[in-house]
Amino acid sequence: MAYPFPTEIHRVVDPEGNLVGDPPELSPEQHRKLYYWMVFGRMWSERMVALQRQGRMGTFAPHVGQEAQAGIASPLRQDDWLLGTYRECIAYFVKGLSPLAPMATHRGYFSRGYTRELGLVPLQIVIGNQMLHAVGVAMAMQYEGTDRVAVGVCGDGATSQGDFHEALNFAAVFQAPFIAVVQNNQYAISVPRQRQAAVEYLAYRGPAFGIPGYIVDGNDVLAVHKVVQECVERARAGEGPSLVELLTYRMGAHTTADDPTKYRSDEEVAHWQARDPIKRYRIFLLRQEILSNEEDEALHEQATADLQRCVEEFEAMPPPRPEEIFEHVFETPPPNLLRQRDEILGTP
Amino acid sequence: MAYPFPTEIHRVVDPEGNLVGDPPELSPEQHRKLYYWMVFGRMWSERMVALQRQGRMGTFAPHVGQEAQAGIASPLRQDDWLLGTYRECIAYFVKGLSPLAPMATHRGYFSRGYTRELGLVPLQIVIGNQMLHAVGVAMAMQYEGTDRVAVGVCGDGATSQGDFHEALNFAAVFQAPFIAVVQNNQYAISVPRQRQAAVEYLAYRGPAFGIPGYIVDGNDVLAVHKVVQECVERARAGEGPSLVELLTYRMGAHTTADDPTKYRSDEEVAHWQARDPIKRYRIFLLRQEILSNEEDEALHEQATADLQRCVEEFEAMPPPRPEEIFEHVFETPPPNLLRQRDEILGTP
Amino acid sequence: MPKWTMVQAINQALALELEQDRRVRIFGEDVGRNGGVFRVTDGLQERFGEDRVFDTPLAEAGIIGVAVGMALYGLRPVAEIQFAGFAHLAFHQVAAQAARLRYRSGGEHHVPLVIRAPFGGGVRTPELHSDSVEAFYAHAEGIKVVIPSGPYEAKGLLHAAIQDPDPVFFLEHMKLYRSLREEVPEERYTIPLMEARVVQPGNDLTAIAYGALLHTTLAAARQVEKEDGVSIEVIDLRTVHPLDEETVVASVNRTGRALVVHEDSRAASIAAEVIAVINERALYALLKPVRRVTCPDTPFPLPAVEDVIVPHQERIVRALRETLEP
Amino acid sequence: MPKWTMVQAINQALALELEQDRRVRIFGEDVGRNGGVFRVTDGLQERFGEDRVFDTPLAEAGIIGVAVGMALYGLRPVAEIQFAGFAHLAFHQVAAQAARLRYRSGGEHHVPLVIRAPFGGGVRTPELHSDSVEAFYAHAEGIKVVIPSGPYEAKGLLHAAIQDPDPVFFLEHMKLYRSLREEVPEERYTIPLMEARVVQPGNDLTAIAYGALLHTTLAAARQVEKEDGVSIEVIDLRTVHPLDEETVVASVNRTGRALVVHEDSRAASIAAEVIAVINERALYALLKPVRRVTCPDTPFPLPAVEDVIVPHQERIVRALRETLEP
Ligand SMILES: Cc1ncc(C[n+]2csc(CCOP(=O)(O)OP(=O)(O)O)c2C)c(N)n1
Ligand SMILES: Cc1ncc(C[n+]2csc(CCOP(=O)(O)OP(=O)(O)O)c2C)c(N)n1
Ligand SMILES: [Mg+2]
Ligand SMILES: [Mg+2]
Repeated sequence: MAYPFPTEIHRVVDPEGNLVGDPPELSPEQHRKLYYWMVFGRMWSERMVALQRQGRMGTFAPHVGQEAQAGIASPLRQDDWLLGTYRECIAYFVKGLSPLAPMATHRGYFSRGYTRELGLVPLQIVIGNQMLHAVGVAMAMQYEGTDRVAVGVCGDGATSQGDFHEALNFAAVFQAPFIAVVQNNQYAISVPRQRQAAVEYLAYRGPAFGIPGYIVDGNDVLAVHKVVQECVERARAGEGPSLVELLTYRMGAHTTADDPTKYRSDEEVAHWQARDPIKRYRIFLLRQEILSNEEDEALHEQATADLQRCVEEFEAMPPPRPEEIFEHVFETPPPNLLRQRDEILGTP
Repeated sequence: MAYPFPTEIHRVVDPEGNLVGDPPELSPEQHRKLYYWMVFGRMWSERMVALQRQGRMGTFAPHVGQEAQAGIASPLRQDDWLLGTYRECIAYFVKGLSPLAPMATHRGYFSRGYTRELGLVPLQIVIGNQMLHAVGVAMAMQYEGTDRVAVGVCGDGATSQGDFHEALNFAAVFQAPFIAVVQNNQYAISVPRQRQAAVEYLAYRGPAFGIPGYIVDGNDVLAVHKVVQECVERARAGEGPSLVELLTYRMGAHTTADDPTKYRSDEEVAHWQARDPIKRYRIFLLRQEILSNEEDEALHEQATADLQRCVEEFEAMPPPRPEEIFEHVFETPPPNLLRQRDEILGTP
Repeated sequence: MPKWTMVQAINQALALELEQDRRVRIFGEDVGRNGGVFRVTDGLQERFGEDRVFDTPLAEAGIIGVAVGMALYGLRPVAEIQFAGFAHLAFHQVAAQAARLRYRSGGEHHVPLVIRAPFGGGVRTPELHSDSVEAFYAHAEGIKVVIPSGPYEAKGLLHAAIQDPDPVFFLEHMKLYRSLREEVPEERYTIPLMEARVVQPGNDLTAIAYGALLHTTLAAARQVEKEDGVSIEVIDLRTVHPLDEETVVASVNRTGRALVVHEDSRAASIAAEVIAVINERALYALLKPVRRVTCPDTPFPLPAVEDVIVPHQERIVRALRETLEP
Repeated sequence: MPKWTMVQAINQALALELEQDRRVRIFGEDVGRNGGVFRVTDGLQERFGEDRVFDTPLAEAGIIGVAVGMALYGLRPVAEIQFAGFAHLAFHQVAAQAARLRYRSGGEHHVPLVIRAPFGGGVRTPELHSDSVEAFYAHAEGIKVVIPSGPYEAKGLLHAAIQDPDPVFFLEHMKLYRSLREEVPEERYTIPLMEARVVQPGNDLTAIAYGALLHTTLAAARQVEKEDGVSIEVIDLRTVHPLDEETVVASVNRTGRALVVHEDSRAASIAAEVIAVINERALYALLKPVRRVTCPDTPFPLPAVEDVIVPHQERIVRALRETLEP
């Protein structure tokens, strides 16, 4: 099958909150859930940065500005799988992950809570590798005759990796129920998108492998949901994989160890500030009377309270026991590993 | 720059030897040289197989049917570089390599004779890796301000490797004077092209990275020369990289260790038999009176004699000394390597 | 019992696994229609269908990467890498992914994946085809590395590997594929991973080897036993990581002399590790330095001279005699 | 002489190389505009231009692959891998290409390439960022692996590495980047590769280390010297492959006791290799088993517990005392 290069940028709500396309069919309930996770996600990210500054958290990659990623997970069922990176925490929350899990991860604890039941795997750190895993999951789903799908998410930088292309190719050759989502936030740390690729859209990679490519306003959560939903339906129906590029921007630093003023201009940041995904969605929800001002306030209070509880639970979380280091290498620790344990930790 | 997917299949001479496109500007001398290497190359390949059967040669990958590869190297100057695989011996000969060099390689001797002066690197065995080296060479040429170009050649199977795509991307981002040539001979050992990729043409990969793609009748040496020539000129002029797909077929086994009847039909082989690159070029040369029947015969005799001399020289070639194993790991062998040498070979 | 080559034994083990466990799928380059470049998977696609046994695009990282995904989801992938040296292209997917997903998830996920790959000298392959890779994966931590020494061993170990809940790199020495036949039960049996085997007991020296060189070591040991009237214990490591230290240490503590033989190069190798363990746990018993008979610290020797460089019987005999000197 | 951190010393060495040899080019992820995630290449692009110091797409195999091409052509590429563990993605380009092109071409080609990468624990990085990788590349054969232990060493070794006609993997321990300052000459000087350094002479035990743990080892040695009245020789390997066996063997033959310390896991590691060499060449001098104080055979420990697991002074002291027991 030959797909053309995509040209349209999918959008439902413009930066001012105006409806400029057909919205996806979502119940008020679903809308509020999406909105909640975006609001919560932003607060959570800001709190993570604060915790890091206080030395109570390891390196963290804020996702402020990229909250429309909620729409990557909202079209998924619990038995679908989602495999992303450190930048996809909100999508993971929507998929069912407890916010405590990535807090543990970033504190340097084991990454527990990303379970098979939730269709989740710990946040990927090695850029691009998870795209192949997602294809493998999709191939397994297809093999088992389910109508499940697997979504792999990565950044613009990841599209330069060999694994990204091998993933597209395997997915295309096996017509796996796989959706590749690229959160193109314009930078890979300091390296701008133009240095990653000589083409304007990363979505072009899809058709070169026989996969349809979509370009989406990645700050428009309804457009994200709608396009991913369409791809999910195609995949469930056995019509193969898709590639979705979300055009977005991280408003903050790459991680708590990064200084973005070294490589970005204030104007550029201001340009994107005006395209805030939460503000835009909020206007839409208010105008459509899906949400009232009072409900919005209540929702914010709820998120604040939820976050507070989260942080408290986090602070109470026991650190891993050093012994655990030796327990999870293999299902059964071999004798020489136990000997090393005793040598290092002192005979028990 | 956005390039569309290519649609045209470039062809100059059709399978019956009819001129169906503008031929490239080549002197009779150049034509005869091209033709000579195709004729010699086929004989050489057949002789290599015979030598292997006699136990005087290691595993060898015949290139019969793919002699139009001569046109990959004919547009190159000596100071351009060519980096290909075990399947590109004829292109290497045209570039200046002594046929003795790949005979040594395949006998398990050192790969000497692939020199910097000739712009050659030993035949690549690890599928796809050389494409990145070729881009690196091209980036070095560009850095030094020369108008040289680097050509990387690989098979259809290699286009599934991550390195292939990373090479296209680096070349595009840095606008390197690089030409990627894919000898699509329809199979990677037993795996047909349809299992490598879900698209009809591998040349589609180019535009996805911002590189123009060309589809060429890969059994038409003049079309190969013409398209590669055009790409070389663009690269010399600083207009960046290109991707050229040659549609061809290996008439024989993948290597002397392979049995192609396990995975190919007789009809398919017959179909391609009728598209023989040498026969076709010969008709063209005779019709255009670039070559007479007598000259053709003389050229065949010449090639036979040259090959005979080659085989004799090959048989006289001394095997590597075991000591050499230790001499070429580093420029200066470290003391412990010399101690290992003495231990294994006996103190000198 | 039938007398089988190692190719047949592995083929049979794979067939049994496909038969009894629908989660098992076999894939890689040329494993389907072609039955593998060494015919190890011959007939399996025909018999079990394309769903169970299939060819992939030519991409090692792709093969291992999707295998990791399948294993995470709950299948039991058996991925073939056509020659072990080409697994280098998937090194990140093995070392940073397959080998550590159990660990990073604190035991919540696991990767029951078997990677099979041929390797080994003596077959005059083009470069990188013969390379030994076991030390790379031994050091990767989180993956077991298994190298059978013959048909019977191969079948039992492969069943155990496929049944193992964690990733296993299963390395098959090409020279063993058809060079010896052994009686192999037709039914399924397992040989436990991480247990070395005392191939022959002895009192004066412990010779430690694995894979094809086990046989050369055995031949050398028997020659020296016969000619010099000594008795040599020969151990087949079978799983080269994690090591069965107990078997090695117990033997050396008894014999007081040891020799380690492998085809891999020597720096930071399995032989180095075995010697380190002997040093740590049997030093006081040692009467002589433990010799390593291995390939040197060079890339795998050129085919034209590999017979001189790859450990051969004469060199092992020499090393045995030196180590047996009073 | 100025007092510099290791970051400054390396930055200065790179600047000098860029200045004096137009063939030198520096590239990798974020090394240009951003000056590197650790600021090691800070200011170099500004000073030498985008032609000399530049950012690449995010692709490790790509970075090393094009660097190999540049080196073959005649340049002197200095490629940065942002964290050593990510070189796994380029393992094939290092082990099968950079490390063997001289060999396969019988000396006709060579690859004067330096790969620089930070690694090391104690900085609480996310996973794979801290991993030690030296044993993988030591075993790859054909590439030298250099690990400086501080600013002065780093500068001299880096100059030697860039000038070397063969590939060098230059590993920089993150904990050393800013934790100590040393007097470093502003001009170019080289410290020869493949030569270990006796950091302090001693008679009763030889402690062998490199990188950041050299300092922990030194501190432990001094504590034991002071408290127990012994004298300990401390050796900084500097080049961990190929090993300077002479320095190690001469020392152990004199002291009769040895200890090897590194952060890397232990199976088939540099410590295993050092012990194998001591066994081969100094066994008769050995009074006690050589201890390895290393990380265990697990993936690099979780940041939350790395202080317990990564060798620390107390553990080294304990091992020193055990080895010093009569
Ligand atoms: C294989 C690999 N190389 C390098 C890094 C270091 N690194 C972490 S994030 C990052 C940039 C990623 O950019 P992108 O894919 O665009 O994702 P973003 O962080 O912008 O969401 C880099 C280079 C890594 N984690 N993995
Ligand atoms: C990385 C790697 N994987 C596998 C192989 C084994 N192998 C050798 S040739 C080949 C097929 C190559 O197919 P293609 O790229 O189409 O080239 P062709 O042989 O058809 O010219 C394979 C799988 C290899 N040499 N390198
Ligand atoms: Mg990004
Ligand atoms: Mg092919």
